[in-house]
Amino acid sequence: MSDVTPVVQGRNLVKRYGHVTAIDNSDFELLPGEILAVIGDNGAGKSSIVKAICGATVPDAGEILIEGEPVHFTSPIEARERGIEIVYQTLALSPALSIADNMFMGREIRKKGWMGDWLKMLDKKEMERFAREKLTELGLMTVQSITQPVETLSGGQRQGVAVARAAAFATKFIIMDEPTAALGVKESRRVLELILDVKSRGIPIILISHNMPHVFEVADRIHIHRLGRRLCTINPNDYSMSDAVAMMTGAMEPPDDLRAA
Amino acid sequence: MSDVTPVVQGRNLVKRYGHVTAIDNSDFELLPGEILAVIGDNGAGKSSIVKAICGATVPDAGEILIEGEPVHFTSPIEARERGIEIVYQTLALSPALSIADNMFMGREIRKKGWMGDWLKMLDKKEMERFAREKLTELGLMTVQSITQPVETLSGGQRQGVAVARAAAFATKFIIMDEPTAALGVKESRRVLELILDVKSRGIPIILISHNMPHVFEVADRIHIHRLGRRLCTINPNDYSMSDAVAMMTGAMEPPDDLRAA
Amino acid sequence: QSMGACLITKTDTNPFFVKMKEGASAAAQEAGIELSTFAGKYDGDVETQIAAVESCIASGAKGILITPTDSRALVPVITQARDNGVLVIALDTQFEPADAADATFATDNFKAGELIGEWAAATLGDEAANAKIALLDLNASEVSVDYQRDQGFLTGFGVDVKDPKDIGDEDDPRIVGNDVTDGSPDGGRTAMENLLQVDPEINVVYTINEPAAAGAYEALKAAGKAEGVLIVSVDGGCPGVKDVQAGVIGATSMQFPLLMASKGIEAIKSFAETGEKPANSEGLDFFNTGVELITDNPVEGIPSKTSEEALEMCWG
Amino acid sequence: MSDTPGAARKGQEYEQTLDRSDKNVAAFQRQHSPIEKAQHVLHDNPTLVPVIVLILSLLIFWAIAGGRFFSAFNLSLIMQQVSIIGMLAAAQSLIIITAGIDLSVAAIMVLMSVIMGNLAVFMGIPSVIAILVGFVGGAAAGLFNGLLITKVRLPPFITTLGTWSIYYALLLWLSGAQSIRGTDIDTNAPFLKFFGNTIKMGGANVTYGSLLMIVVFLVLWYMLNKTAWGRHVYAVGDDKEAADLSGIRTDRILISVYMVAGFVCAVAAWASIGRVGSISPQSFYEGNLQSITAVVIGGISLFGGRGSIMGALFGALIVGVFQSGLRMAGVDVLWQVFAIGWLIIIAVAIDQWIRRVSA
Amino acid sequence: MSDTPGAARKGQEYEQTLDRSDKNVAAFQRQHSPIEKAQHVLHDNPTLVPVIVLILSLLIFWAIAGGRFFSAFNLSLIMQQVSIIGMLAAAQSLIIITAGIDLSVAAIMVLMSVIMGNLAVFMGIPSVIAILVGFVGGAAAGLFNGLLITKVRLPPFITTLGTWSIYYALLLWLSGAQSIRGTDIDTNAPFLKFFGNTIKMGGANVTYGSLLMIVVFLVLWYMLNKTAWGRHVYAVGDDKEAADLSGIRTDRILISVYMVAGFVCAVAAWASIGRVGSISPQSFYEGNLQSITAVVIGGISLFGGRGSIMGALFGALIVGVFQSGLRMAGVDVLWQVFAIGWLIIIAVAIDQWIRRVSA
Ligand SMILES: Nc1ncnc2c1ncn2[C@@H]1O[C@H](COP(=O)(O)OP(=O)(O)OP(=O)(O)O)[C@@H](O)[C@H]1O
Ligand SMILES: Nc1ncnc2c1ncn2[C@@H]1O[C@H](COP(=O)(O)OP(=O)(O)OP(=O)(O)O)[C@@H](O)[C@H]1O
Ligand SMILES: OC[C@H]1O[C@](O)(CO)[C@@H](O)[C@@H]1O
Ligand SMILES: [Mg+2]
Ligand SMILES: [Mg+2]
Repeated sequence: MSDVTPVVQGRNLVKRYGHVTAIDNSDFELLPGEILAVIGDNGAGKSSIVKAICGATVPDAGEILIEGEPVHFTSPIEARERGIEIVYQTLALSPALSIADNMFMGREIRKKGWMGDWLKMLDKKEMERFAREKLTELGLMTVQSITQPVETLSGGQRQGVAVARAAAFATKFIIMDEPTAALGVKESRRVLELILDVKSRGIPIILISHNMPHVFEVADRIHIHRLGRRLCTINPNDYSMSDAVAMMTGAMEPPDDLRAA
Repeated sequence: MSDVTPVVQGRNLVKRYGHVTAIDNSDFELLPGEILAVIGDNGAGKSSIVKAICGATVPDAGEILIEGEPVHFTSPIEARERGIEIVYQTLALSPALSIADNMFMGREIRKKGWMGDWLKMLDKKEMERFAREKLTELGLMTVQSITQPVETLSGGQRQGVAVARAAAFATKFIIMDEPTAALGVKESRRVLELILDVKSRGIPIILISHNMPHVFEVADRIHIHRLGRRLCTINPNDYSMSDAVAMMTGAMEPPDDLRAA
Repeated sequence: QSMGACLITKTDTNPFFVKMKEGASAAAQEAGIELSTFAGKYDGDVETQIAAVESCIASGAKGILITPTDSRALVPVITQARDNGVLVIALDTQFEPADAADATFATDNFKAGELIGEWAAATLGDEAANAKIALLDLNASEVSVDYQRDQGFLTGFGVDVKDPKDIGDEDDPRIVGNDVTDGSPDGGRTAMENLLQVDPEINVVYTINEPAAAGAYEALKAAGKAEGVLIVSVDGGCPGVKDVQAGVIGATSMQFPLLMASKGIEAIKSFAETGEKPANSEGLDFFNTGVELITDNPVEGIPSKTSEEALEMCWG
Repeated sequence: MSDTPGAARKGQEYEQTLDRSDKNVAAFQRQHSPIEKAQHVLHDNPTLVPVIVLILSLLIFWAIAGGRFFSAFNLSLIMQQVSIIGMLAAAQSLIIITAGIDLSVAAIMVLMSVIMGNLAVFMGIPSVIAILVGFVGGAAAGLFNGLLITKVRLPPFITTLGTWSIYYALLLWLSGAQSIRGTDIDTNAPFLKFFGNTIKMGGANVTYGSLLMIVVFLVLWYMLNKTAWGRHVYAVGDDKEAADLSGIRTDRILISVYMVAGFVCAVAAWASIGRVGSISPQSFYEGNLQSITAVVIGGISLFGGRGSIMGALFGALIVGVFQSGLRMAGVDVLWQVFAIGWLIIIAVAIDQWIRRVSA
Repeated sequence: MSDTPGAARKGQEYEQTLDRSDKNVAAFQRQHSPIEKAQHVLHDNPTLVPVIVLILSLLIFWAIAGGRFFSAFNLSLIMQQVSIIGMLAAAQSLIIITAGIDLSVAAIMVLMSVIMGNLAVFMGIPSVIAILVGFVGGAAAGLFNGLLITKVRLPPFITTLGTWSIYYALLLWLSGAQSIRGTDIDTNAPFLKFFGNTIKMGGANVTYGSLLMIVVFLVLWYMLNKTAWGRHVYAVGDDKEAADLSGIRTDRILISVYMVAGFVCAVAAWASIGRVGSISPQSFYEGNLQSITAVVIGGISLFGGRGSIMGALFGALIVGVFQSGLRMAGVDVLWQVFAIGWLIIIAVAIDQWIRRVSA
């Protein structure tokens, strides 16, 4: 496809749920520094494929390579340890826990010295400071307190926390599954800015979205998913939204040279 | 405002949740035969106000008039009995029950004769026939069987079931709370067509949406909600999307003559 | 087909019944009887005992030995067994009415209580008039062993018991109170603590059985009253006899579960062979398997055995 | 499209191609192994699982304990033995289908049997009236549970943990902790023992109580599956909020479920007098957990909304078969307890394995 | 913007005004009634509720039963009496915080005390080793529960309903249904009774066992609130799927929770030998429900993720105070049962009322 090694590559991935084949021999690549949009009908398998990449589900067949090296994630933690972050459609926040607790979930900071080493005591101050800093950076500091439970936040604010968490810790790439679906115009805009901001820090992003204007605005490449597999990838500078929609809904055949293997 | 009696009218509605005032002395009207769009930031109180109208929450103060007559709904059933249907953001379907069961939830059809009168036996055949008919009418009959549990449907199909249910039974008006948020391009289109179809049957619709192109496409009037109250209502033929967004986000003052009381 | 018999005990968690089971099994083997054993899951488990009786009928047993967990509730099912030609013998606890069973082999529980009551009164001498008595009973359901021992003890001690089938209707000021123990050590301890709270001057403690007595002693010890309080009990298990020896229990009424069991097996055997049913003891509505007062501080006029002698006869 | 007033009337430009879009839905085919096929069959008919377990355990104990076990007499005896717990399990199923749990069923039942007995045996009130008072009492006890759950919004587990103590204390008080003798019932109120009557057929000894249990299950099955009320019960258990929003009076449904369950407990109370032959305040102390055991072995989900009430019948029978079989095989109570523990775990594990396939 | 390739690089036209949008968030102020204020204070400090209930019940029984009730001696006695159920409640809390429930805690405890006793008293193994074997056994029993729950995916209620039977059967078998006598323990393995020792302070009689209970609570409180493990435990109980996706090894956390709980049960087993003075298979038969009662009165949500473990300590103490107070007031056992039933309902109803306010 190109001579740069993809940051992540999936080959012939398959995932079945009982009678349903959610991923049907699909391929996938994310290139360094890019924003890759993934579009497709409801149920096409978009969420399934990114979950397979980040270890949230284990594919039934196929291989996944991170920077050319095969990996077999069995849990999102393993992906996370390699600097891969994902913002799920369902957000994956713990409602009763605080913003700070949620941001550091699974990578808490311990106190320095014996308190941390021996008593495993958390450094709450430091975590709160860091969380506040990150949220402020993202212009999301409209929340009253970093220690307030996530369940007291509005949908948009929650989305902000999830995105901030991913942006703060990703070193390899970030996956965002419909991050703006529930958001208002203003809030969506902020998330898009954030995506561009992350990209400018050199971290590539996979963005799943049904919002064509958003996709065409930020994506470097668009992966079109249909019936469980990659139909093709297109460059948004070469194709119009109409073309993309036509391909993704089966109204138009993809150009032969772009067709996926 | 106009001399026709609004189908539904809210006056000085107030609803508080603990510290939060979700509806802050807001007004509301829906006129006969129209599609009224409600737009506003996340957390502006859009869902809260429509819930108050359909009896899902009881407002702390203010009055609600249906066709000019004051009502005090204490549960969605009472609203439903008057022909008001709502498609919730969360859909409100029972995952383990069948499509037909869900469509008729709370208004099941009994067998004719003593079996129905005395033994209260349901007429499953008839309900399934009717459900199939409705889904087919809406072009949603891609489901395998009308008796399959809703949990086996895709998000788009579920949305279809919820919308079909509302459309089939509404006689007064229908409320739709972000019905396309999770839907793909194709599926969203179908829902918009459905909305226009319902309108053509003379049933007015309240549509909450963050999608400005959708709103401007179908709405006859746009209710702009901001900080818990109605800021103004505009006619989409007189204002641009930019104006609407500017007003709803506080970037622009609404024209004095449209300002809500 | 060999001759079958059943033993149904209250629980499997009380050494008394475990001993009874061992005794019955040994006797059955000797007599060439195939013995099936059953037990409730807890004291008061009526259904399990009913189901056990029914299974015995279904399996064609010749006789059933049972310690009824509720003396009234089990009457109908054993009547059914008898109607089916099965010999039913109550062990340890009488049915109400006692003749619901073909025979009963039991300790005279009222007597058992009376003996320790008399002993306690005699030991205190004149002080008995000012005694402060704690009564640690079985449980809220007041089965026959429970009230028989309790009321027997009070009678022996010289308290007016009013209704001899009702625990707690007495108004003698010497009684500090009643509490339940479930016949277990932890129950005994808590009950003792509770009654000590009501009156720390308690100096006589009646307990339903020896496990409860052991718990009561722990409570007294913790309250610094290990000395100077008389604990009396019923059972005569070897652990209990050793407690008598150690001065933990002042006196206990020994029962003979092995005898009950072997007598019961014998009766079934002779019933199966000759159709003869066992007879009751003279003047009683049950066959008395005997009771012995065990104490190392004998008193005038009440025959008793010392703990050393008792260790030869004890069970468990 | 440009952003000027009134210009947005035909949908986005990029959507114009949608008319030509593919109208088919994805359809995938693949081979299934025989095990997967079996899993699917069972998935589609989940009540088959307890039925199969029941048949297997009958066969196993037949092999172990022989013809005496498999006799008509013993099988009808098992039916008798499970009849009371079976009826409690029927009541429990109703509640578990609404995602609740009821720790008080057995206490309600015993309390009502004590009330029926006190009225009919000691106070000389006609049996029929005593029984009706018991029925009303059972429904009232259920109503009290239901009100606490819906109006005070206590979780069912906590509510019934509390009311269990309350009902238990009341029954001890009313009974004076004394059993009512069988002979007293026979003389003063024999009708209380009605369900103890038996029909002898061949070697079998079928009590009216066993038949009553089956009738109770059939009636509840009908109510759950053929009436609107039943659909609402399932909907409430499945997703209460969704049911609420889709116009079900969920509180009313819940209250009615607890009342029906309380009523069924009172019916079981009447039957229990026939079964036990006397009225004992200390009977069925473990009936709550036993009824739950039957329900879960019968494959009804503790999370609500799923499972057929008939499963509970089979669950109760499975436990009965195990206990009877082990007893006949001469196994000690303690190993019976042990076996029931494993039975619960294994039966539910099989059930989970089957549910793991999506339809 | 028109729909041509590469033309969509600056966002929608209608969004251009967003720069000027209002940056403030809505802020509403209003008056609160004193009751609402109290409700809010309690809402923010939910553990205050059981503390207040505890203080109130102390005062009430002081008034009813007088100075003897409120003496240092009696208060220290209540501590002693609740110490074992208190430790079981600590173990139970851990599990309930993960949205589970453990019906086997008491069986694990009694089983481990039997094992410790058999080893040290009858087999002559040094007490310390016997105790350690018990600790390992407790953790292993917890591990078994945890594996069934995570790997076989059985609901906790069902799992522990099953393992309760299994552990109970094992303890009957190992004990041969015999109690181990206090004097035998004194002679052969007095260290098993270590926690029965008392410190006398003023009139109070504080056993080491009471202190141990407090230490157990403090340690678990620290683990839950000050370590990453504790955050993960809450997260798992709050929303398991979210915790999974946000990178918590939820299965591992759950297994560790059940193991810690099993270990705490074994610690309680040791303490129970000191408390009871002997080892009896028939002790603590109702310990499971009693521990759950303490937890719910302590305001820990059965739905998981909410509540402080310290609540369970207060919950256990409240029950102890009630039992002691009612007894001193001369109330029959049966009315004690009745009162505990109401206590559960009222305590949790208050808790619900407070939770109904949003923060
Ligand atoms: N856990 C699961 N169990 C069963 N089926 C599943 C599961 N997850 C996904 N599926 C099925 O797999 C298919 C692909 O689902 P997926 O969520 O990947 O679609 P998607 O492209 O993300 O759709 P959407 O745009 O609606 O989010 C769907 O048919 C879905 O029903
Ligand atoms: N049940 C509730 N309890 C507490 N607060 C609530 C509840 N429902 C809504 N709120 C609060 O009321 C405010 C208005 O919420 P509402 O859901 O009406 O907003 P919305 O305009 O529909 O937002 P969105 O576009 O995100 O759906 C928010 O601050 C929200 O947090
Ligand atoms: O629990 C009461 C039972 O305990 C015993 O005293 C044995 O310890 C029995 O005689 C009695 O039936
Ligand atoms: Mg998706
Ligand atoms: Mg909303």
